Amino acid sequence: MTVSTPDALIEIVGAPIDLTRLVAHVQHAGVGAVATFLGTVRDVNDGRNVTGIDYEAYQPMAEAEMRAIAAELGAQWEGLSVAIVHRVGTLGIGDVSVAIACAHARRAPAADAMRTAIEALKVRVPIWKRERYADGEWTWVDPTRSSGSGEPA
Amino acid sequence: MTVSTPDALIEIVGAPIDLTRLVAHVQHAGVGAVATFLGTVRDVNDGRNVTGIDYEAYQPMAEAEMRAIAAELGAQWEGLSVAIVHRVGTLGIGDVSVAIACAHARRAPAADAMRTAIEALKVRVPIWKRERYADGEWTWVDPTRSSGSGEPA
Amino acid sequence: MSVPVLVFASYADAFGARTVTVPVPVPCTVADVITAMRELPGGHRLPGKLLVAVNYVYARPESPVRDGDEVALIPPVAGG
Amino acid sequence: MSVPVLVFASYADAFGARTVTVPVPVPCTVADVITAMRELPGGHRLPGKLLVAVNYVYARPESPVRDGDEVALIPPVAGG
Repeated sequence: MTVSTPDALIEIVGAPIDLTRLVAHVQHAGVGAVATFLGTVRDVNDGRNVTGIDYEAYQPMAEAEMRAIAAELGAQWEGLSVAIVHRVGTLGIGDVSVAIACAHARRAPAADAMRTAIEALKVRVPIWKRERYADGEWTWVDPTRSSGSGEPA
Repeated sequence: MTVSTPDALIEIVGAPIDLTRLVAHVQHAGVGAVATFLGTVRDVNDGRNVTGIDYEAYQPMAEAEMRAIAAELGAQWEGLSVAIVHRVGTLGIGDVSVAIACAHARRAPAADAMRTAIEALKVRVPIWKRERYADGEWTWVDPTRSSGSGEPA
Repeated sequence: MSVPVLVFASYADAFGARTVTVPVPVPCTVADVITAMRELPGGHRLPGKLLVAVNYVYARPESPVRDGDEVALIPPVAGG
Repeated sequence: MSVPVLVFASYADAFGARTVTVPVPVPCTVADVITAMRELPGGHRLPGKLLVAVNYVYARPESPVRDGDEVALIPPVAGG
């Protein structure tokens, strides 16, 4: 029998993110598709060599916004289950900054919800990142200022 | 420094699929986004209670087609890395039948490639499934025959 | 002369085997192989439209089949 | 009277603190708080357009700020 959809898993964490925990959370017997997204720290941004990123969150509001995003997704796709976990603190190249998992009976809602979730997270969840560069400089990333040479992942 | 894109991981396997292995395969220092898809066996399809699915593949051709899909994705999105693993044999409810991971510097190519991969897999990779139902019946699933009440995940 | 043809899923059920020995002279075409298969026991259970692969690549009805080619009848795929 | 305002990221750098005590009588509006903040040391480094949250919800300039509300200045977000 199809079990009821689990509540969203929403977390800001200070430790490495375990994708399998998100997948396990959203899965149940009625799920036929799980779409996930991982944001990872890459070594080059805007043509500069990145050595690491410090993430900072306004934690209670960030979790509230992530919860709101999950609720809106659930209203748009009935039966959707959602997990969104964002890491804060100092991350190195290859570290996972955010993980999203969306599960549904069918693949289109799972994939579309995953995509909608990451786009929404990037515009409304109060989290910031300071990129550190190989030359010793650093800057708070401001996606509202276009750089011409690239954009965040 | 951004390392070169890894070759695609393409496999038909008879054992449970480990998503973390696919993610690890596609990840490298230049990756900013990893989009993954899991197909899972769900308990209801077309309104019938499913107890399990037997997957069968024409293995050499299935791997060749998956490899061709990965090559086409790589041609469309430069720098994309791809992993596609499909399981065969008898699967129970919740078991993962297919896993796809697509990684790129940016999120849009990763997500679009993942979606393109699962759609392509479902129309051209020679793999078949026999659904077993709670009433003891079974049937080979034929997506070209519309059922009216649903479609595969 | 004959061509061994791999069959899968519902087609394997139709023929009661995973490989069907199709009595047809080679070289021939994919269409020739299909026509011959429909005459075999179980062949009437095949659908009107058939997909064939030769050497792991989807083939057309007019595609050639030569001695030693791996020919396979591909039912509607349902992976994922 | 004053309102404590949480600041983050580049705004925290601007003020050299994570909480700024803004001298403004409450109740007031979000716009009143912003106006007062621009007069504080470091306030000139704030951009022309500012986003404010009151009690964890994005607020408008005319939104009220009451005693005990949690007010936060939200720099352009960059999560993910």
